[in-house]
Parts: sequence; structure tokens; C-alpha cells
Amino acid sequence: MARRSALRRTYPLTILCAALALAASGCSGDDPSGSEVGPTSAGTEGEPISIGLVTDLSGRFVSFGKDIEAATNLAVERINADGGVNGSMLELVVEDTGGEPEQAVTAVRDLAEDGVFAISGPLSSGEAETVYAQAAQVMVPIMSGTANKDGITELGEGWTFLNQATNTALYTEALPAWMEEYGVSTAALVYDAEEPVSAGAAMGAIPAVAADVGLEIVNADSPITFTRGQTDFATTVQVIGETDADGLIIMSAPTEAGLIAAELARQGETRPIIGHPSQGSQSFFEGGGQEITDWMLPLIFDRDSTEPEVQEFVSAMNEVIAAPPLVAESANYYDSIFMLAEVMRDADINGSTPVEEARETIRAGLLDLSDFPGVTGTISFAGNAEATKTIHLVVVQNGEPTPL
Amino acid sequence: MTQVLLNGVLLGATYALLAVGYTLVFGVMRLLTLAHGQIFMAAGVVSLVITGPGTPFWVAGVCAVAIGAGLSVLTDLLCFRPVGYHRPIPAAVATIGFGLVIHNVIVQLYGSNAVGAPFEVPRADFTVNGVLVSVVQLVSLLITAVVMVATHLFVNRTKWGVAMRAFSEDPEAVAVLGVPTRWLSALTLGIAGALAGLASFLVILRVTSVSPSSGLEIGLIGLAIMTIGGLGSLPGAMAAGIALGVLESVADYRGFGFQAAVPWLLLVVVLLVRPRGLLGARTS
Amino acid sequence: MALLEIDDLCVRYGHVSAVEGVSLTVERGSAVAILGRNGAGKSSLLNTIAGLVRASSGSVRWDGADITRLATAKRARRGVSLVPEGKRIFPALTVAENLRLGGFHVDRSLLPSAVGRIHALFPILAERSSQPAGQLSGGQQQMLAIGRALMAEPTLLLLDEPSTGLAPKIATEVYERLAELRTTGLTLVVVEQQIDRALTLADDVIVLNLGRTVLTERSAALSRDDARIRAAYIGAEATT
Amino acid sequence: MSEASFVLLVINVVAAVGMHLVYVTGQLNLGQAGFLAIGAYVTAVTDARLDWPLPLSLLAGAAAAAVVALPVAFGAARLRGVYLIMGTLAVGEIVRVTIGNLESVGDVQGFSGQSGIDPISVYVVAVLILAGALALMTSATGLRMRSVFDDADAASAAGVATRSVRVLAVVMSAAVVGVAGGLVAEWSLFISPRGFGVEQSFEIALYSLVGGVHSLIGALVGAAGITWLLDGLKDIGDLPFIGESVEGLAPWRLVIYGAVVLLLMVARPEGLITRRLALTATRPLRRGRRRWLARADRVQPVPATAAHPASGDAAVVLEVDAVGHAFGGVQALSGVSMTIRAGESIALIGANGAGKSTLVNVVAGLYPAQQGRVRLNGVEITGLPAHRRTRAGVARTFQSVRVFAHLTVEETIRLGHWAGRGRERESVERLLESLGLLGRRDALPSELTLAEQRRLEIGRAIAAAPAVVLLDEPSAGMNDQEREELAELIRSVPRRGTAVVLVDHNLDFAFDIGERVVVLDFGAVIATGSPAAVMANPRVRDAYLGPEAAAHDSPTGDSTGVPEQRPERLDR
Repeated sequence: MARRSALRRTYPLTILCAALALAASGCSGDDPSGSEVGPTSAGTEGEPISIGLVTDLSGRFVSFGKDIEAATNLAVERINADGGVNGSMLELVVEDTGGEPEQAVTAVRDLAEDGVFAISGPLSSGEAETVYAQAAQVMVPIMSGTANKDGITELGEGWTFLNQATNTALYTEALPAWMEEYGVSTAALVYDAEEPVSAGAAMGAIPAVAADVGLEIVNADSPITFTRGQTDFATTVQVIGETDADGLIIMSAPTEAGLIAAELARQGETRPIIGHPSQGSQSFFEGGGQEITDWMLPLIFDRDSTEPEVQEFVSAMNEVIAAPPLVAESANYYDSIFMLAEVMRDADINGSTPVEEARETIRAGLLDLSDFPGVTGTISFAGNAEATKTIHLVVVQNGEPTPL
Repeated sequence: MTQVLLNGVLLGATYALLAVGYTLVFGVMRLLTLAHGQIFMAAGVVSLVITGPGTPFWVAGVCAVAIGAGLSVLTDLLCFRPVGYHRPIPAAVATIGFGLVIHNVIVQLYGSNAVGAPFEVPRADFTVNGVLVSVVQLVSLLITAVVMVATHLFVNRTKWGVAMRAFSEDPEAVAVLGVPTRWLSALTLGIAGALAGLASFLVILRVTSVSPSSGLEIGLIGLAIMTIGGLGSLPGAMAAGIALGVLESVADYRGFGFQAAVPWLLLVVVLLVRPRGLLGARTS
Repeated sequence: MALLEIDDLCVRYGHVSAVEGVSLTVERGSAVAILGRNGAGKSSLLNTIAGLVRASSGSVRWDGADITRLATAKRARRGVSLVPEGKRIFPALTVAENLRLGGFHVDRSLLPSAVGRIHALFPILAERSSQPAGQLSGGQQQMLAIGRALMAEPTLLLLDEPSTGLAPKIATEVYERLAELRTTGLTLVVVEQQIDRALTLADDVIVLNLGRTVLTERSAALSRDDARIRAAYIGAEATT
Repeated sequence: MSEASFVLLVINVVAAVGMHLVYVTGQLNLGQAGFLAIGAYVTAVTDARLDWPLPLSLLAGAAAAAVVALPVAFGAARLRGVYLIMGTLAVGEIVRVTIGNLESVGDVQGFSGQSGIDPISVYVVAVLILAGALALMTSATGLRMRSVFDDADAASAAGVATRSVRVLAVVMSAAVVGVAGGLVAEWSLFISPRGFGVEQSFEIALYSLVGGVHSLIGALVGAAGITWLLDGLKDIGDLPFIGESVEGLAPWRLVIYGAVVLLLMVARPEGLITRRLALTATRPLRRGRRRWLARADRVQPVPATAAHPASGDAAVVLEVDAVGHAFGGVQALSGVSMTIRAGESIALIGANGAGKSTLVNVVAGLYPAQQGRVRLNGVEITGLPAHRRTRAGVARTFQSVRVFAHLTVEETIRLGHWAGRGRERESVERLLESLGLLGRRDALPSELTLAEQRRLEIGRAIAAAPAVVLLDEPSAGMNDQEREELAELIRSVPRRGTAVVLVDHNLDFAFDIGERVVVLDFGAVIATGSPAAVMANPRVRDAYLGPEAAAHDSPTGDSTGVPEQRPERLDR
């Protein structure tokens, strides 16, 4: 008994000093928080321009979040390397939300309080919807490079942008190409009923676009669904087998996509499939993706494109991130920073511009930005808060994404 | 339809393996090990990460079992022993903390995306009058059955097994007979952890990957099955596991909108009918 | 040198002192009975010897070595076996399994002979060997509890009220077995409510009242009607 | 800590206060995410679609959560330990999946359109909830809720209807958690079922379990501490000296959080703020309240000289008529009859296992008599459950002292006092004084000596001014001096107009108090009369020394009067 009581006496002490240390960090929370990436080149006199990045470094999307932070830092360093914007250096303030909408709300409000000129992020659609609904109150331009739910920017009443192709934009281009490539006229719809992005695409964009392009969804009234976290898809794939349609539309996150792909291969399913851009990740290619052929994905960034600046960007990223190759969406965040820089250069914004004025000018500048040459192809808002993006169609053949 | 039932039994077998772990620990020590789901996940992820591409697949299996057992024994050393075996609630909360540590260390080290199996899983399937059966599934069903029988024999035949069952009824009387109860708790958790590691490996054999975020969900389903089967009853856990597997497969097949809630609906129905679970011993 | 020496032992549960300043020595091969009415601290003393209860002060020495702080399981390994109050057999386990636990440290090859020895002592256990212990009668359960404690061939057997809850005939039979065991050199310490049984079995007697030693005496010099015993049992003035 | 995180902290505190209301009754409920979701969605829909004013939609959320909680509460009252935990968890998940399937509220994709809430209103709502919870926990209902945590039998013996208290606690807690849900909906302007999953239930549970289940302050400290720790860890890079070097730790904050929870459970299993700590912290508050309360207490003089019935003319208060009871084949009581008159004191003696405790339990209603009838003041009470019997006027104490580990001395007496509503009763202050416990009024039972605990238990029984009080072996485990003080107290009870039935196997103590003696042996009355007459009876002498007659294995076993260390069990 003696050992434990000694243990018990010492533990409260260790807890106490840990708490005191954190108290210091807690109170200091109100001055510019988050880890600053300061200006690298010496001696420029102007106040720094601070830009906020809302990402996930500890939650469900940490693999996406880390690559996004790396790409954003890379862009900031490169801009600062050749003189920054109008003489002021860019300063990136990173907030980690752990993929939780509540934390994203807190992050955006803190960044607004700290006087950032614009916010890049948040990462997931769930967080983006919550944050965009706050935009009108905090009045800061917010641009996500990953959320792709349709109509999400309307929540922000002019303060919110999307440097990512929405589901409708993606499938308006992808569905006809898929139908033509494989001679598909009827399709079966399969999606993850628990995962908001997949459910949103499957119930919103897909049926709408399918009607426009004349694709008949055979099971529109009773789609085949499964739930996030499910590990056994034998029965789901069996139901798919029993549905007669030329092709399959499968909306899900990468993990579930891999599991279904493995099961489809096992049950000898050979019909062409079209999936969701979020499935285009390494874990899908290396996992279930190995065993399937003809799984088309509409992506917004082509890692293997022969464009020199794309190759340069990919190689620069591979040196920085922990587990290359990089996540496709991180390219959007790289372009977002350059777009913000160009808008600020055109409007002569620098570190000493008053915050409200800078935010208002950036908002207007972004809205009429068009034909911006990014690593993800030409991007233009041209009056619409949801950017038109170049869409690269790839077909996954045994784990290899080959351009169409 | 037989295909659906077969799928259900196979899924149920994996659930049962996990639930047996919980039941063993609760049956013997009247304590909840809420880190069990995270241990299941961690055993799978780490076993895939440390086995290189060339190694045969069973090596990963051995690693998974070893890691599962190791982490589970750690639960005894870090949570149950310091807090005290006579304080079930704080001990359970301590395992929640330990589960958080395991989950987030794995996420920080290996990311949040699913980890693919580096080895080639032998894919030999055959159809028997229309029903598609995969060798991997048959082998895993066989392993599960063998392990279930082995656990049953161990608990009922060996001296350590007898000591475990006695411990659940009267821990002091067991100590008075000279049985080293410290080792008893470590052994119980070790076996439970090994079973979780094995279950994780069998799932990997079928789906060739494991996702770091699956720990909490799988853990809760295991807990639900233990409760449905009746606390501390091994046969109850096995039966409830298989039953839930079949029910979920049928629900999938019928396109039942509430798939995610199947385990919970089954649990509520059973508790309304029998507040002690199917085969729960009358303990008061 | 005595087998068991207890020196000025005190046991407190929170504010209640169950045992205060008790000293006792037990010679090898002898039998001591602990008497006293309900709540006199008899069980607390016995459980402290077995290690189930922690002594607040004083010492317990076994064969010269101090075992006051030693854990129960280790004391059992050194030959101290307790038949706890209320028998505390494992009802869901079979008779054979209960015995198997008693002989946990007996290696496999010697098991059959150990079990044989117990079956000879208590034949009923052989008949009911594969039955769950819970289905045995009170007396049979008591014999099982004693048999279980004897599996590890202890040097000292502690018994806590072995006759409570048994019909007189059965209790007598149990005490005859205990007398038989004494011939094999086994040392006994028995806590007993019924004075006559204790006097017939034990060489020495210690009487407790409210945790304190009231009387230590050779059993031969005592009888049921002895004034000192009655005083300890019914309280001072009731004997007028 | 920025304002935005502080608002989140306050909402978490409201949820933690909600859960405290049910945890304080010992029901470990994990269904809170479900009630959070109901509150959030009802508030959001009534605000966005029906345009209700904010306070009304928050109330609607709370009411909806309470209505759903009602059936759950009745179901949960039957469940114990792990079954309760998993049953409530299942309800939470079913609610979340149901909402996920409702097209009308945006199913899995979420719902928005709320008008929003400013931080000040959040703080106002939080303060109101806190004040309400504080008032509740210090009221009689709060005492009854706390008493159910430790020992349901002792609580019902103190006149507490344990089942309805449990149900009430679950419903109230669901309502408060519903309000927290409403605040989340209004603050984040967008809600989706994913936000109300099992992780939320676990986190809210941790607030109380880490903070301390037995005190409202514990829930506050737990919620505020954990939220602030997680927020603080994010900015660990700003720490003055070691900032840069530990900056890399920020993403590892959930690992640190897990480790802290584990360490806290090892260091403080009962939680950071134990009941003891909370009591010391709120002592000044309580002093003020006591002065205010003292005026309101109905103080009436003790009836100086109750008509001490020298002869048998006083009215018969309690009649036990041919009562029989068996435990699995063993006939513990057979045809026991006795009558007790007002203000009389009777000693019920018998050897160990003679059926004394069984008779007390049957008369007090712990379990119903299988044969025979019990009448109080002529009214049949055989079927009445224990708590209704206590309120009717039959109080009892237990063989091993059973007081409430988490109620202070004064609270225990106030609980007993409350059970006697409608009867003229001595004030709590005066009773504490006569029990000699006035100085220990804020102490917890674990800090009292056995004698003090026994006096407290007797005080709790007589506080309700019952017609009869049954004392089950009160002198066990006491030294002579304590025994004399106890005898003095028991003798004073009849003077308060309460008849005493003293059960004991210690003859000199029983004869000292009992004017009349009833002797039980093998569950039957073998002698009644004055102490001297009874001792002269040879059957009594034989039953007592018991060399020949084998004493039956009494369910009570060796009673050292020591309170059993009741280990928390998860399976019952």
C-alpha cells in the first residue's frame, strides 16, 4: 500500500506544474496565436501581411492537413523569397481544428480577432459549412481548397470562396466523358449514408447532372447505401451485382472506396465505375485500388502532368512532406496563396493597409479574378464565388491513375 | 440468400473474437477495458507498418497478436493496478485515457488514412452451387472456431483457467489459496489482447487494409455484443457476435436505412426483454 | 522455537479497533482454540494471521521470520492455509476444480496422490467430484473447504467457525476428522463459537472480548460452566 | 483564451452540469449525445423554420429532450452498472442515426439557418442553469438524489422513493443537456448528426468523472479544465521560455489529454473535487444560508413530559400479527406476534440467527412478510414499501451502520426530517444538539467514530418523529463508555413520543433499556415479560449458551458492527 500512496502524493504535484505551464500559454492565447512562419529575407521595413490557415493536424484528416500546411508554407516562402507583396512580407498563422466544426468556428473567430487579411481553409465540408455560416459576422474573406459541397458559398453572403471544383462542376464534365468512354447509358448509385460529402454528392449533384446529360440512374428511388466505418462489404457488393446497369457510381471516402474495390474484384465485378475526387489518395491506390480496373476519378490536380512548373512543385513538396506522394488538394492551397498575393499586388495592399479595407478589397479582387495560371491549371472566379477549375480525368488501372 | 447468411456468419465471427476479449476481462475481473477497440486497431496498423513488402503474410499475424497482447497487459499495468481493482468506474475512465493515447499516437505516427497491407493476400475463391466462398474467409472462420474452442478449454480445463473463474466469484478466497493474483490479471488481459490482435489480422486478410479511425467504433460494437450476450458469459458473447453479424448482413441486403443503428437496436430490444442480457448470470 | 508467534497485535478498521494488544504463541503440532462471542475480534485475529487483513501494529512471526507485511498468496506458499468463515468455496466450480485450486502449486505428477489423500479423509468429496460445489449441503461444503486448504499440505491450518451452520451430527464428524489430522503433526488454530467442541479438540484456549485477551489457559483446566468463560460470553452481571 | 473558445467552454459547462444531475444519483448514463442532438435540432428548427424567439426555442429543445428522456428513464431505472451504460449509449446512437435519416432536417448533410446567439446571452443562460442546479442540489430533492447514490436500501429506509428520484434525475439532466444542445446549434449556426456521436458522450462524461461526480463544482472544474487544457495545448508554442522547443507538441495534444485523464484517475480516483473539498470550499456560503434558514425552521418545544406509560393503558401503536418468513427453505420467522404501545421501549433478544434482523426487515418493509399482517395505529401496512412505511411512521436503523457516505451529518438529519412531513417534528438544529453532533454538522460519515455514525443513523430515524423506531444491534462494536452514551440517547427517544424496539444479543445492554423483553429463538417468540422474569426462564438460558442446540447459519453472520466496505460493483 505504501508505494501507491507515495505515488498518489507525487502525481498531484506533476499535474499542478503541467497545469501552471499551460496557464501561461492559455492566457497568452489572445495575442497572435498559432505558430508564425516569419519573413525569411532580412530587412524589409513594412508591417507583415498575416494570412490565416485553418487545417487539421491532429484529427480525422491529419494526412490531408499536414500536406496542405506544407504546400501553403511553400507558397508563402516562395512569395517572401522574391520580395513579398508590395514590400510587405507574408506571415502565415496556422490554426489546428482537429477536423471538428466547433473548433473551426473558434479558429476563424480567433484569426479574425488577430487581424488576418484572409483565411485559407477549412479542410472538410462539415467544417466549411459551419465556418461559412459565420463569415458574414466575422467579415473576413474565407477560401477553402478542399470542400466541394454545392451551394456552400451562399452561406457566406459574399465573403466565402471555393478554390475547388464543386460536385456539379466535376460531374458536368466527368459524367459525359465516362458515358462516352465506356458506352454507358444506365448506372447504379452506391454511396456512404453516414459521410456528408458522399451523401451530398449522391443526393444532390449526381441526380441533377445525370438528368441533364441523359444518364438513367436505375435505383434512384432506393440507392444502395452503406455506413462509414463498415469493414465488410460482401453483402453490399452482392446487391450491386444483382442490380443491372451498364456502370456504377460509387460515392465514398478513400478508406471505404478501397474496401469496396477489393470486394468488387473478389466478386468478379467488371463494369466501369466512376468515383469521387476525395478517393484519389495514396491509401486508395495502394489498398483496394490495386485490384480493380476502370475506376474513373475526376481530379483537380494531375501529379504526373508533364508541365514543368507542376513537376517542380511536386518534387519540392516531396522533399518537405512525410509520406510522398502529396495529397492532390494541397495543390489548391498552394495556388490559393499565390492568387491572394496577386489580388493584393493589383490593389496595392501592404502590411499597413487598415484591416477592414484590406479584407473588403481582397473580397472584391478575388471575385473578378479570371484565368489565373495555377499548378492545378487555369482558375477563374469571374463573378462566381465557386472557381471554375480544370478537371483532369484519370482511370485507375490496378492502382495506377492513368490520364484518360 | 445463403450468401448473405455466410457473409453474416463470417462478419459475426470477427465480432465474436473481439467481444470474447471484453467478456473474459469483465467475467474474471469485473472491470471494463475501454481501450480494447483502440488496441484492436493499433495491433492491425503497427503489424502492417513493421512488416516489409517481402515478408509472408502470417508474420503480420504473429505481430498483431503479440502487439495486441502487449498493449492489453499494459492496460493492466498502467490503468487497473495503479487505480485499484476495487474501483471499476475510475479504472474504466483510466482505460478511456489510455485508449486516447494509443489512438492519437498511431494517428500522429502513421496519419489518418487507411494503411494498406504490404504483402500479397492469397486470393483463391471458389463457388459452391452459386455461393461465392473465399479461402481467406474459410480459413479465418476456421481459426476463429479453433481459437474459441481453445479459449473455452483453457478457461475450463487448465489451472489458470479455473483460477480465473474462481477469481470472478471471490478474489480473496483465491489469494488465500496461494494463487498469484497479480499474474492472473496480466494473463487475462494478455489473452483478451491477443484475441483482439488476431481479430484485427483476420479483418486485414479480408479487406487488405486497416483505418486508424476504426478503433472507437469497433470497440463499441464489441462492448454492445458483450452486453447483449450477457456480462461475463463467453458462450453468450460468441452467440451474440454471430447473431449481430447475420443481422447486419441481412439489414444491408434489405437496404434497411438504419444500418448504423442495428447493433444498438438489437441491444435495446434485448435489454428490454432481459435486463441481464441473453445468458447473463443472475449476479445480485 | 514456536511455529507461530503473535506479539501485541492491533487491527483497526477506520476508527473501530477489532483487535487490541493480542499476543499468542502456537507450538508446532499443537492446536489452539480462539473463543469469544460475536464481535470479539476472533475472525479479525485469524484473518490477520492469514494475511487477508493488514495489522495496524504488532508483529506476526512464522518459523522465526516476520511475515506481518507478507501478501496472503505468499503466506499460503509458506504453509499457512486458511479455511475462511462461511466456507467461501466456489459454488459454480466443481468439487474437483475447487480442490485443483487448493493444490495450485502442487505439480501435475503429484496431484492424483494429493486428491486421493483428501478423498480418503472426506469420502463424500470423491462421490460428488464432478458436481458443482454449490449443490453440496452445508456440511459437505465445509469438508470441501477444509479439503481444499489441505491440498497444498500446509504446516498450519486456520479454521474460522467450522461448525457454524452445520447440524450437530455433521459438526461432530468434522471435528473427528480434525482430531485425526492432528495425528499427522498438522498444527491447528480454530475460531469456534461452541465452547465444548473447542475444548475437546484444542490443547490451549484463548478467549477474546471486545478485541482484548480476557483469558489464556490449557483447555484441560477449563469447562463450559467456568465463571471466567461465562463472563466473557454473557457479560458480567448476568450470571447472578 | 479567446472569447470564441470561452463560449465553447461555457456551453460545455452547461452540458456537464446537466450530466451531474444524473451522475450524482449513481446512474452512469452515456446517452447525453442523443439529448444534445434533440435539443440542438428542435431549437434550430423552431428558430429557423418557425421563427420563434430564442428563449422559447431553447425551452422547446429542453422540453423535447425531457419528453424523449421519460421512457428512457423508466427503462434505465431497471438497469444497473454496464447494462445501464450500454443501454443509454444505445439510445444516444439510435437518436443520432434517426436524425441522420430525416430528409426534412437535411439528414446526414446537416441543417443551418439559425439566427445565432451572442456570447452574452450564452453566459446568461449558463448562469440561470447554474443557479437552478445549485438551488436544486441544496434542496431536499438534492439530498434525496444524493442519498440514492450509495445505498438504495438505506435511502428507502430514510423515506426516499428511490425509483422516482432516479427517473426525475434522468429527465432533468436530459432537459439541461437539451439546452446545451440548443446553445451549440445557435452558436455554430450549422449542425449535423456527426457532431453528436459517441465521442461527445464520452467527452461530456469525462467532465464529471474527472472533475468529481459528487459535487456541482466538480462538473464545473472538469468541463472548464478539460476544454481549457485542450485549447491551451494548441497554443503551446506561445509558452514564454520553452515555447519554441515544445511547439511540435501541439498536434500531440490529444495524446497529452489522454495521459492527463489517466494520471488523474490514478491520483484522484474520486475526481478532482471530492465532496469533502466542495464542502470546505462552500463553508462560508453555507453559514450565511444557515442563518437565513434558521428563521424559517418551525421550532416547537419538545413535549416536556410525554405521558410515560407506567401501565399498559397507552394506545397500541404497532401490531405484529402471526408474521412468518422463510429464506429458501429455512423458516426464519414462524408466527411471530407482538404489540408495541406509544412511548414504550421493548428489547427483542435472541441468540445469533434467531431471526431478530429478519423480523426488523419485515416490519420495516425491506421485504414483504410471507405470512401474517403488520398494522400501524390500526392501519394495515403489510403491503406498504419501505419508503412509504417510513413516512407513515415506522423508522429503522441497520445492523451494520448504513449512513450516506456523501451526505454531511446535517444533510442526513435533514433527509430524515423531511420524511416526517406533516408531523410535528423537532427542528434539525435542536436534534443535532441533543445528538451531540452540532459541532460535527459539516462532517462526512467517514470522519466520524463508529459511535457517532450510529448516533447519526438513529438521529436520521427519529428526525421524522416516527411512531416506532426499530434499532438493530446498535451497540455492536462499541466500548463501554460509548455504549453508555448510546443507552442515554435511546432512553431519551420515548420522551419524544416515539416507541423503541431495541434488537440486540447483548443482554446487559438490552435489559438496561427495555422495560419489556421479547425473546426469539429459531424464529419464534419463546418468552416475553420483564428482564428478571425472562432471565429466570430455563429455555432462555439454554437458547443463549447454546452448547447443545446448534445455532442456525444466520444470514447476518459475525457482526462486528463494522460498516461493510461496500465495493462498487459494475455488474449489479
